[in-house]
Amino acid sequence: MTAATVTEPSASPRRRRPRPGRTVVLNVAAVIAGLAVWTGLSVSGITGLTGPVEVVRRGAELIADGTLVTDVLASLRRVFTGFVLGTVLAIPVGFLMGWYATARALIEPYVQFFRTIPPLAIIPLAILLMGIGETPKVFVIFLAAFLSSVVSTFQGVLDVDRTLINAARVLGASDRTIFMKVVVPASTPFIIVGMRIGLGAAWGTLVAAELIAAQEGLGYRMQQAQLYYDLPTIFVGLISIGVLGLVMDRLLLLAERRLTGWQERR
Amino acid sequence: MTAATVTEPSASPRRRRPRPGRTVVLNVAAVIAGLAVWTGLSVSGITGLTGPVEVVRRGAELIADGTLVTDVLASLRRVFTGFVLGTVLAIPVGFLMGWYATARALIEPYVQFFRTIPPLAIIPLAILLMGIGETPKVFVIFLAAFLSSVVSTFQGVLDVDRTLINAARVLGASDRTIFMKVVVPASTPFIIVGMRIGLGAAWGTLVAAELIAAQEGLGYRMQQAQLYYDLPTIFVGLISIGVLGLVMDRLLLLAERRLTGWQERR
Amino acid sequence: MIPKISFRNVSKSFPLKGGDFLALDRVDLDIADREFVTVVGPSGCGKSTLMSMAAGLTEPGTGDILLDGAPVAGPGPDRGVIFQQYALFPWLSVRKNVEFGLKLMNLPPDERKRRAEHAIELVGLSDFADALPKTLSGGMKQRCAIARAYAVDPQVLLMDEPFGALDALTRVQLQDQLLDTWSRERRTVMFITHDVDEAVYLANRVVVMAARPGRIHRVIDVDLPYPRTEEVRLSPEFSRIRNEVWHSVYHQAPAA
Amino acid sequence: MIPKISFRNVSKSFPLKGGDFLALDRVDLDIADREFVTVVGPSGCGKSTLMSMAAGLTEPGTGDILLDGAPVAGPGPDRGVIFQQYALFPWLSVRKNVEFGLKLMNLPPDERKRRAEHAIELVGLSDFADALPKTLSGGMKQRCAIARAYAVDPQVLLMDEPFGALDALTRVQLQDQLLDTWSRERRTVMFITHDVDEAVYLANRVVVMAARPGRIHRVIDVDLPYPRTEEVRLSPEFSRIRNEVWHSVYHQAPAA
Amino acid sequence: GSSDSGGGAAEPKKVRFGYIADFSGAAVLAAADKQGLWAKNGLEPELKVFTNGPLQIQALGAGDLDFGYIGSGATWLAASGKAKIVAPNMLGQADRVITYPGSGISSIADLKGKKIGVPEGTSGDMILELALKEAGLSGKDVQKVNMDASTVVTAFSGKQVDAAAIWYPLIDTIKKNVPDLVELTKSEDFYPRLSFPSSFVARNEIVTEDADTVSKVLKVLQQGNDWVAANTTEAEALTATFLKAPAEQFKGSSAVTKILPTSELKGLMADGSVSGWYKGLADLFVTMGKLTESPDPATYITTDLYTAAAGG
Ligand SMILES: Nc1ncnc2c1ncn2[C@@H]1O[C@H](COP(=O)(O)OP(=O)(O)OP(=O)(O)O)[C@@H](O)[C@H]1O
Ligand SMILES: Nc1ncnc2c1ncn2[C@@H]1O[C@H](COP(=O)(O)OP(=O)(O)OP(=O)(O)O)[C@@H](O)[C@H]1O
Ligand SMILES: [Mg+2]
Ligand SMILES: [Mg+2]
Repeated sequence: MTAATVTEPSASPRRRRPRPGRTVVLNVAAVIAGLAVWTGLSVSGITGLTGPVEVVRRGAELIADGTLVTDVLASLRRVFTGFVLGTVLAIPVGFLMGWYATARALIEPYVQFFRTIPPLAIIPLAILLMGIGETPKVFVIFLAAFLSSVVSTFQGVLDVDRTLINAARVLGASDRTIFMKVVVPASTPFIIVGMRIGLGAAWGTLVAAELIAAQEGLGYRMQQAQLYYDLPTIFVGLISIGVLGLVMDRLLLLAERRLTGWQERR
Repeated sequence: MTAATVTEPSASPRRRRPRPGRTVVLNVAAVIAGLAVWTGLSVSGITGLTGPVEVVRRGAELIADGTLVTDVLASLRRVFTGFVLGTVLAIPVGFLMGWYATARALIEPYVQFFRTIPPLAIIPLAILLMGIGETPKVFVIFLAAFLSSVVSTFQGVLDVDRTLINAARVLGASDRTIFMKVVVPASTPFIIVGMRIGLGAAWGTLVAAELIAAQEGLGYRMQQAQLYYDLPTIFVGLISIGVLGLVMDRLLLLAERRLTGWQERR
Repeated sequence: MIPKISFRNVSKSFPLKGGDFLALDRVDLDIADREFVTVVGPSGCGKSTLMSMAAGLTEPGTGDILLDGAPVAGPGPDRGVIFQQYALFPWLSVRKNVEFGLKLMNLPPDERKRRAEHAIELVGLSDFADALPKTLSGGMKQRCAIARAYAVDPQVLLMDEPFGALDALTRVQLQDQLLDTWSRERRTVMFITHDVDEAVYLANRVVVMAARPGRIHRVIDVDLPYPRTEEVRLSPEFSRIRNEVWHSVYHQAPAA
Repeated sequence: MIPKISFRNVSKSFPLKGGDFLALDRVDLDIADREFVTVVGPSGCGKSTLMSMAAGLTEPGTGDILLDGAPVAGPGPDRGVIFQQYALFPWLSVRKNVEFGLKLMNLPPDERKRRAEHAIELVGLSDFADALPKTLSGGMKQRCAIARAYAVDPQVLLMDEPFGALDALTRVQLQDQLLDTWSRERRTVMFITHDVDEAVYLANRVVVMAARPGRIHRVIDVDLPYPRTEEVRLSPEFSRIRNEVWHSVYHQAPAA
Repeated sequence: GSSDSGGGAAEPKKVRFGYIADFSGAAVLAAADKQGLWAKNGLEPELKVFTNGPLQIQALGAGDLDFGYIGSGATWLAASGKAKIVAPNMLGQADRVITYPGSGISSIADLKGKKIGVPEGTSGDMILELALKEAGLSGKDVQKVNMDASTVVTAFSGKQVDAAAIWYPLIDTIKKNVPDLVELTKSEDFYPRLSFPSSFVARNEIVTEDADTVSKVLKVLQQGNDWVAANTTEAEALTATFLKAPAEQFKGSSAVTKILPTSELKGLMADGSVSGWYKGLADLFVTMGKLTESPDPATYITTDLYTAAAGG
């Protein structure tokens, strides 16, 4: 059978399903190309741009003295908590907004309004109401994740095929059941998009959140480094954030693939 | 006919299609409730929170001396340019990523990586490469809008019903045609979500962008005000950003409704 | 006796560019309890719309729709619906689709499992019980939708061209099963089809609809004995009624 | 002569939990140029899968599919396809759906418009030319899909139960139109149906498929003269072939 | 007015000048603007407002700016060679360590073990460090909670810290909520041992390649500075107008800055006091870890140019 497959005429000229091995190779190639461009830029005499070597050296130092691990753990805890709370809340709120015109009319102005407000601006209020402990930091991250993903979840609810909802209703499903058993699975692609964007927003807000009297964390470390104009440390922070974000995003995608296997996909 | 409608039994207990008048009333009610809470908080002696009255007074001043108009125009120009560039670019890039495994493998690591990096951290690099003119400001906003909306567009492309693509292919459509004539319309809901989130990201990045030697703009004004802890001005800025964001979002939604009238919707 | 389902002077129009489109014009129809009514008519004459109103999914424009004498207030599990477009939950396997309604009835898991198995077997999908809808052929999807409606065993069955995608043999089997269940347990059935033979074979009464505007053209009684068998199908009386239905569908005078 | 479409020892299996499912098993079939072949068989026997491979949308597992003697390399406008699930573009009106393929042919706008109008009229949707698919009834959607395929006027027509959702009269009209076009312009047609009468009425040859695994059971020549008329339909020869097809579909020996 | 421009060329020289929109950052520029000092010296300024010093240093490095203004907190950037200090500006005396009335803290020594909000790396931080040192404590004996300046305002107003190291005019804001706050120590207590000069800086290249322009700019700055020093109250109002800010914004600003006339500055330069300030600052930066060593101020302050411009 396998042998025959080799000789089969290529009925479809493009194969869009990536072969996993090839994907990894291309991923790596892309990263190497990126590193090359970076090295090129930093060598070409653009002042103030640190090269990869220096960054690696600094990274090694920060790992060696334990700072990086502490920072990563602190930031990860904040981002993870805020992200999970934000996206989990976004699902029912998105549902309420998509389902009940009243809820939508009441909630939407606020969602839209706060979505455009920079997280930095929320900080004073968060401090006033929540002090300077972990709560306001997590809250700022939570808010960013929530506000990004609620838009997507809401659209997903609006977008659910009406015939499926009807099918559930004639089987006697209550609104709650329809939400849990029809709307959530049917809008999974939107929810995942929301979560992925929410994840980006959560990490992107980390620096702002750690302005609030953080004593450790990647964002805090980067601010400190900025005061000292310590570019290598800033880059170590950026790369750590990027890599952690990437890993969490991959995990989300894995989850998605398990959840949306039912879809017809290219 | 109308009279008959009045006496008709309510066959469906919930009417989810909002009556436009009612929506507006509820919107206004929500805003008034929000203002009440705000006033309550500011009166109840929470330190450092400015009340609405003070903010309105300051707003009037800023309008009177022309500052607000100048700032709004400057910020609007930046946000609009960055947003349009970002979301327009996100559509073909999302398509490439969704359609060609190779493009996806090459681009995705970067999209994911940069998505999690706070815009504040991009600024030094933007200055190095683009100076301190309008370019780096627009670039930072562009990047935020692009990175948010590309995720959604990409998912939209993945999500397009395969049978529609097949229908187009058997009619002789090239990849380009399929993209323009099938993928784009079929993934409009995702593209709109992407644009809405991109819009939020663009406004949310404004303050960061206007750190780059801006001479006017809402973000700049808010930073200045922060130097003096001039809360009323900060609030005027926040509200202006929120309202402008809201208005642009509404316009997007209007556009969406015209574009996705073909969908079966609740 | 109060009719099970009753359409009273029901009209429905849809907004269309350039004025409303009158899809149903003053429909009056009573379906008695335990009656088997089939609905035939040209494509687009409003059959699905009529059924959707009985299901409580579409509101009538004017007029009333009564269920056991009371106005229909939304859909409910008392009326099982088989949609023309199947409407399977794509993320659930055949078995889970069929169990969907059963779960809402709070049956004990054993009973639920038994009833689902039974319905799946009835439509011949046992080998595909764990398959997802996307891996089913057109006819298999349709059979899954049938099993889902059968499983909850509703008092009223509203079926919109339920056997349209099936090959002739499967179709005959399912027709006979349906008649069998109906006569044993005496459900009320409203059954849309475009197959005149099928309409006559199954029904107590055939409702013939006309298009432009959609309305009831004639109602033809089918005075054939149950159980209906191959013999009945070949009887001259069957042919006569069949021809009468055919004639009234396809040689309608234009609308008044 | 080189056959227009040629399946050579084609098998296809789909991955399933617990091993592969063999949907098509060593299918060999040649369809001559200008031939009208109908395919019948029980639900799930692989009819749609076979057609999808001829369309270039599904790759065969093993074996070759040749078009004019050359391996099929993807879909193309030379083969018009009518899908079992219609696959209309929901954001385009009926007219725009029909014009979709015509636009890709770079016809002058006049010609495009003319051909679209013609196809829409042929299926009786002129009054709904500007309606969106969501506002169409099931049968109307199917007719729109037919018009879309007819409009581009392809050499080969691959039709998957194209008249399944139509009422009997519309169906007969469309059957006769199809035969008329085919005999005048001599297209090659592969036509899937579950209606044995239809299969015999239309075809040069009826391909009878069997299930588990999907395979070709028999190929039955239909030696009836064209044009086929009501008279042909009532002829004893028609009945004979019809019964032969029916018999070979429904009284198949189990798979070897 | 081409009377002062050396070459007599009618074409004024363009300079790109960055500043921060607060009193000490803008007062001199406001005066120069008002009195037409730029044109008088044959210059045409392109003023660009920034929100902080480091960004300007970066812009200088990228060649987008010729001159800039930095607060004392960013001085170490110049010390590490990123730019040259061409002129000291006013001395900041706005920093305070504050606490609540009746908190039981009445001296720096009482801060032991307390939670102190402070924006790390700022002049406020330096004052705190110095004060602690003098009280025989170190940073480790107290709970230093790093937060940015506006957070300090909110946190202190909301009584979420025991004390704070922060500066005017932010303290004015805090006073709205905590009117009778207690100042434990202030910048002046350390004068002249330690001073917090803000500075005008120039791109390294312009100093080496175009000393002429630098001198002209210095003249503008010196003349402007002298006017401000002589007319402080007027300068406050003028700055507000210049920055299009409410007049009350800068009222009293001059009270927390020490404005030295050019002649006096020249003298302090000659006797090494100025170098002393910067050296002291740099030493602090070293203890804070921003700098690895404290370089000789002569390497980054162009005393000679300043003196020449002042003398001419
Ligand atoms: N949502 C809608 N908006 C506008 N018109 C509609 C809508 N739904 C149905 N119609 C119109 O109402 C008419 C009746 O539709 P319906 O689906 O009831 O027909 P049908 O009798 O079931 O036809 P078929 O046998 O083809 O399924 C059609 O002309 C259709 O275009
Ligand atoms: N993507 C798929 N994955 C797994 N199994 C599939 C897939 N597509 C088709 N099959 C299986 O292949 C078999 C043949 O399917 P096909 O759609 O060709 O049947 P068919 O003859 O067209 O039936 P019908 O008359 O009901 O439309 C079915 O058993 C179906 O479950
Ligand atoms: Mg219908
Ligand atoms: Mg099929």
